[in-house]
Amino acid sequence: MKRLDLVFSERELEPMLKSLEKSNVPGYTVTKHVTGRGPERVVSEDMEFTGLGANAHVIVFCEQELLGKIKENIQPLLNYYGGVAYVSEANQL
Amino acid sequence: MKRLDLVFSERELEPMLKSLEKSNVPGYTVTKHVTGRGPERVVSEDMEFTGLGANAHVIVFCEQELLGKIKENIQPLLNYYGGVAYVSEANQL
Amino acid sequence: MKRLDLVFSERELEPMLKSLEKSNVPGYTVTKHVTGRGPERVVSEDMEFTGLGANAHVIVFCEQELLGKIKENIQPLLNYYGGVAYVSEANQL
Amino acid sequence: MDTSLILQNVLTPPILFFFLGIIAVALRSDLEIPAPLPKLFSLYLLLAIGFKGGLELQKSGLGGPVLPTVTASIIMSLVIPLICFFILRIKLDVFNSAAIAAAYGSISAVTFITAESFLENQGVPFDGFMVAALAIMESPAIIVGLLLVKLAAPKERPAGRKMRWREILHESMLNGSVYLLLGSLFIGLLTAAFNPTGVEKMQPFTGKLFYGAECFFLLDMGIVAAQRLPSLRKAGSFLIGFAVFMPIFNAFIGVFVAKLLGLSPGNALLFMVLCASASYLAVPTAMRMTVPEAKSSYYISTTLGLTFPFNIVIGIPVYMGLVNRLIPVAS
Amino acid sequence: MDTSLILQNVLTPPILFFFLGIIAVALRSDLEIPAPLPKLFSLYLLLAIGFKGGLELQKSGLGGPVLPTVTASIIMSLVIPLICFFILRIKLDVFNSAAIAAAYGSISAVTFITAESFLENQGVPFDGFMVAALAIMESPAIIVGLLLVKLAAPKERPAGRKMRWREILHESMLNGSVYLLLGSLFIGLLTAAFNPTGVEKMQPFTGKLFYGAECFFLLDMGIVAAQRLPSLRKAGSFLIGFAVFMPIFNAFIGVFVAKLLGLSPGNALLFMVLCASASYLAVPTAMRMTVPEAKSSYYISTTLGLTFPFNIVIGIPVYMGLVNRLIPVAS
Amino acid sequence: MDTSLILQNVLTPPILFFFLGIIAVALRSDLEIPAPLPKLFSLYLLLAIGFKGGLELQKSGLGGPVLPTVTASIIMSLVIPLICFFILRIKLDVFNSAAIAAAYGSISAVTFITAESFLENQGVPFDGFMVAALAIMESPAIIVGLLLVKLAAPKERPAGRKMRWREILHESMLNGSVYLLLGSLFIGLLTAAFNPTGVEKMQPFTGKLFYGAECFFLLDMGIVAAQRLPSLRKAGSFLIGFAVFMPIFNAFIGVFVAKLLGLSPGNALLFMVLCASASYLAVPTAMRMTVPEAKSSYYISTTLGLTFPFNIVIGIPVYMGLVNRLIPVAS
Ligand SMILES: Nc1ncnc2c1ncn2[C@@H]1O[C@H](COP(=O)(O)O)[C@@H](O)[C@H]1O
Ligand SMILES: Nc1ncnc2c1ncn2[C@@H]1O[C@H](COP(=O)(O)O)[C@@H](O)[C@H]1O
Ligand SMILES: Nc1ncnc2c1ncn2[C@@H]1O[C@H](COP(=O)(O)O)[C@@H](O)[C@H]1O
Ligand code: NA
Ligand code: NA
Ligand code: NA
Repeated sequence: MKRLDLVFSERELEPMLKSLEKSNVPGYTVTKHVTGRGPERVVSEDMEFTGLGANAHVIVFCEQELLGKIKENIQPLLNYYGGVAYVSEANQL
Repeated sequence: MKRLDLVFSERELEPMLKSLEKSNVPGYTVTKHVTGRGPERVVSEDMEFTGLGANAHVIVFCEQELLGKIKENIQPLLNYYGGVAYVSEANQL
Repeated sequence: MKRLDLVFSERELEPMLKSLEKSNVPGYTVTKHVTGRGPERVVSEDMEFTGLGANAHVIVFCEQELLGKIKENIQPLLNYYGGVAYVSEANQL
Repeated sequence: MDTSLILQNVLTPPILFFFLGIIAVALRSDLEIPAPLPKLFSLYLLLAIGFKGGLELQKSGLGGPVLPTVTASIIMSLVIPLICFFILRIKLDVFNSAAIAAAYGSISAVTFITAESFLENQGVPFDGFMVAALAIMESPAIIVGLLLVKLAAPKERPAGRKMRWREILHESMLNGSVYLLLGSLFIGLLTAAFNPTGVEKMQPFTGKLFYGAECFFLLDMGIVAAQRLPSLRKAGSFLIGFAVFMPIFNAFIGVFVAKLLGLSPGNALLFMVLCASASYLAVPTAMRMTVPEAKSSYYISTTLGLTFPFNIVIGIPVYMGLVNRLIPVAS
Repeated sequence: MDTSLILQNVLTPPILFFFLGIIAVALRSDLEIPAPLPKLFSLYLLLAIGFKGGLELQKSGLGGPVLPTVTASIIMSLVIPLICFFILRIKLDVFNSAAIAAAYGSISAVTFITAESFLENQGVPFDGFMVAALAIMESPAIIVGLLLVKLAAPKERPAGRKMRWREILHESMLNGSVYLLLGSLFIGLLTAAFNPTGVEKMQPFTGKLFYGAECFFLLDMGIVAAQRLPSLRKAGSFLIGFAVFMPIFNAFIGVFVAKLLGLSPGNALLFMVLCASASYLAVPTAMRMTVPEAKSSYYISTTLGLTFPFNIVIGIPVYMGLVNRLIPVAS
Repeated sequence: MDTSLILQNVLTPPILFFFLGIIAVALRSDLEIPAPLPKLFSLYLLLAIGFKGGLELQKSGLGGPVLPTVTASIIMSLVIPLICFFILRIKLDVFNSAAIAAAYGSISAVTFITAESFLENQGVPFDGFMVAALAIMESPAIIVGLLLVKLAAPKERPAGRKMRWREILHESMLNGSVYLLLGSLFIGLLTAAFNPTGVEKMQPFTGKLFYGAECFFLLDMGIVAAQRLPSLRKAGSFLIGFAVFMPIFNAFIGVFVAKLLGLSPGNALLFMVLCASASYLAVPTAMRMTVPEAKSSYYISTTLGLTFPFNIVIGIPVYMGLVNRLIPVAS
């Protein structure tokens, strides 16, 4: 199986989760209030207060086959608003 | 070495950590207030307020040998209350 | 590519991130208010209130080549204040 | 009908802020009250309700209508879940029926304080000792619910899911919100008895601030209740009907018991509200722990998504109409 | 110059706590007000401002200076972004210019309440209906900003970034802070009209507590503003100049419009402050959603890091000096 | 013995809520006050204590007993850690001894305000300037603690762990809670001097609300203190004895110094409480940063798990008994 890690702005959380559900993922886990920095932007905690929102970190454990469909569905969002997506190996305990 | 990722309801956090300690894990890291969805249930943020609790995400870095014992100790809890457990490869930096 | 997971006390977050930036990492993601236990110490939630601070969990996705430099820069901090660092495989989606 | 009472109820700040929360969700505004701020207000309200109830209980003592009312409340919280259970079993399995039944046997503190605000607004007097009834009704309903599972659940329940009595009692008596309410009641009682200046110094916090904090909290409750509605639709028309019919039915039983007890109109309304309201705090937590087979979306969305809004917006004034017809004003 | 007014302003608790926050960052103290506590205070302030504004609006009705003032406010929030846009285009691209322009056309509620505290301190009367102007100025500025992008942006904008009108209107009208302010205003209005006891019971929460909560919030604002300063330096001297010059310029337009409208000195100051202040809540959120090309560090650090401190510390007393010179006191 | 004073102290809301928290943990109730709510109350209390202290300091000036008392406080916060250090060295290494010694040389603001509430309850007058002593005693103790490490630590301490003087001073003076307390004191002073209406407008927030917020915070302190108890047991009987004996010993020194200074009974009690109480906010943070060799569980569980409860429940009334015997009432 695969583990997918997504990090992107909290404000895009709802459409992103809808995309994942459309891709029929078996489940996901969301951590909000995450901060960070990418090549261009810094996301700091005080942005929560202005309503800009910090980042969300989404983890999906799923079969390899789903990855193509997921990528197709979420790539436009990542391109438009920024964010990263990484895949690694994982197996059920 | 191995990395173990557990996600389950916050209300089971205490017994789960006790189980891990009984399995002699060298340590663990806990993120609370995590939300998500599994095949059947949705865990949303507003459940924290009713006291149902959101999810907890527990990470354990440990030797391969420990996994069997850990599984034995936590599987009953995961079966009873729900939750997921995934293993991947990891090495000390 | 590689995925680096760091867990250490929140109070060292600022110098740690500076170290990572000095190592030219392409980005990082930070989750604060994380708790846990290591071989000796327990970090519990009520420590936030005394100002001791809970832990921070930092994730870095980067090329293998950077790891040496990162290690060099952060090892002194981890030795002085405690904390763990693990590496695993990851690929861009 | 009591449209004028309904209108008077709707045009008060707590109910208006509740609507503001509902409309925010309906219009997809991004207004949110992030965790753990709702918890702050819910802890504050329980502490203040309990403390004020304790002060009043110390004044009134256990004489007069106090003991009979509290006893009747306990009986109601034992009987109502049984009635609910048999109705729910028409469509649902034992686990879900028992969990929902326990919720409706228990109470909602925010519904109760909304009723108190309503009475103050109407100039109808009521007694502080009713808070004791509120505090005492949570635990018995939970115990009945768990007992029903123990007795009626299929024998093939796996070993891991055997009821552990210690846990049951623990969950029903030491649940955070039950404990805080009872504890604050007790502290109020002691303070009133031994430290009158302490009572005065608490007044700005537990007294003056209360109404505004209630409004803020109801704003959040509006948001949460509205977010529950979609999963209510999934639960089906049987549960939707139950969530509106049951409070009315329980209020009816309540008003007759109140008449029997000879309660004043204000106290009678509060007693009805205790019967009619359903728990979305203590009971769900206990059920989640001990009956994982029950779907939490069922008991949360009925109590929080429908019964709660129904009671505070329409129920309270309608029940008041009943009181006005059936309960004579003491003279 | 108005150094005495500036000093009187600086020596009030809200401004002193603001400085305490700034100095904490400057000295690298680890004082922090962790999320979501600032949100609690910001929600509370919006709710209380709106509610109190609604009460006043109900008293004053829409007669007299009310409608003309509100109309003028809307016009200002349409005109100011246009002026800003053309100034900003000297150095910045369309996206950043439009986003910053929208922020300066909109308002800052905390600057407004600091001005109210200043007036109370000076014993200068003002009218509660000015809050209506405050509430109404957020949305038009956002719409102008997005319209500017739609019209002036390069044609080669990728398809995914096409403006969707529904989203634009949604972001401008149903943004959490706009919605809470308008909703509370409406609730205040209804409560004042139909439920006078409700008004009284809200008073300890929305009235008495306000000043202290404002101080606590300004302590946090001081920390946040000071943390923004480094990224302001990166933004360059053009934007630094803009962030100080523009509020003064807008205040000047404001004082003449106020004169035309025949506003009282207190109302004139508040009107100027609405023109001079820039939004760091509703507008950035809307821009982040709809114009991802604009750098959020630009519009946040100008408005929050410089314009906000400038206005509350120096701007308000300076504008008051202007009012004293240009606006006759009604007799 | 002073059982009647102890009982009078125990039967006040703050202490009762503290017990409610302790009992919640003992009975394994799931009552919790989630982060960062305790931080909200701790920030609020520091701000309010400081502000009120500043007002009083402005009234009293630096004449009379003020300067001598503050000077004596500084001396106590230098001497007490030295005494503690030599006692602790009997069983502990240099690092742990120095860290714990620093904590006991410093103060606990919540113990102080509990003592103030106690005095108010007893009708014993005291002076607001004692807050200045409170504010000034945190830093010197930290510096002594770090100096002890610098001088007494084994030479083979690795290079990375060399004391950096700049960090030491920074941690001792600019620690968030020290800074907020001192800053609010200064703001209170300025406000009282230049803006009397500001003082009045702060009163509902910093004054009226205080007692209730103190109760809420003590509920949480009860939970936290009780959670610390198990790790105290691990720390061993030497430290348990130290955590009870040391405050009594320090209170004794305190009462004689107070007599020498000619303090009034109320002020004498507060002075004793400053000597007897131990820091669980500023000092642990500083030690964690600069002496990572010391076990934080040692200095947290002694100060928070034992000395704090001992002082607020038993210590304060016992110290009052001493004051009643040794300090003459001014006439
Ligand atoms: N190399 C990286 N490793 C870990 N997290 C990253 C990395 N790059 C970006 N992120 C996270 O993804 C968020 C959005 O990235 P970006 O769109 O590049 O600004 C950042 O704020 C970080 O939290
Ligand atoms: N495939 C998955 N990937 C990531 N997280 C999951 C997955 N399935 C379940 N989870 C998480 O585990 C929690 C409990 O799962 P469940 O017991 O299946 O409801 C969910 O609320 C999710 O947070
Ligand atoms: N084996 C482990 N697995 C996961 N997290 C760990 C492990 N060991 C330590 N940690 C985390 O790292 C933090 C610091 O570790 P230490 O410095 O060993 O006390 C702990 O509080 C845990 O959150
Ligand atoms: Na009920
Ligand atoms: Na403006
Ligand atoms: Na001390």
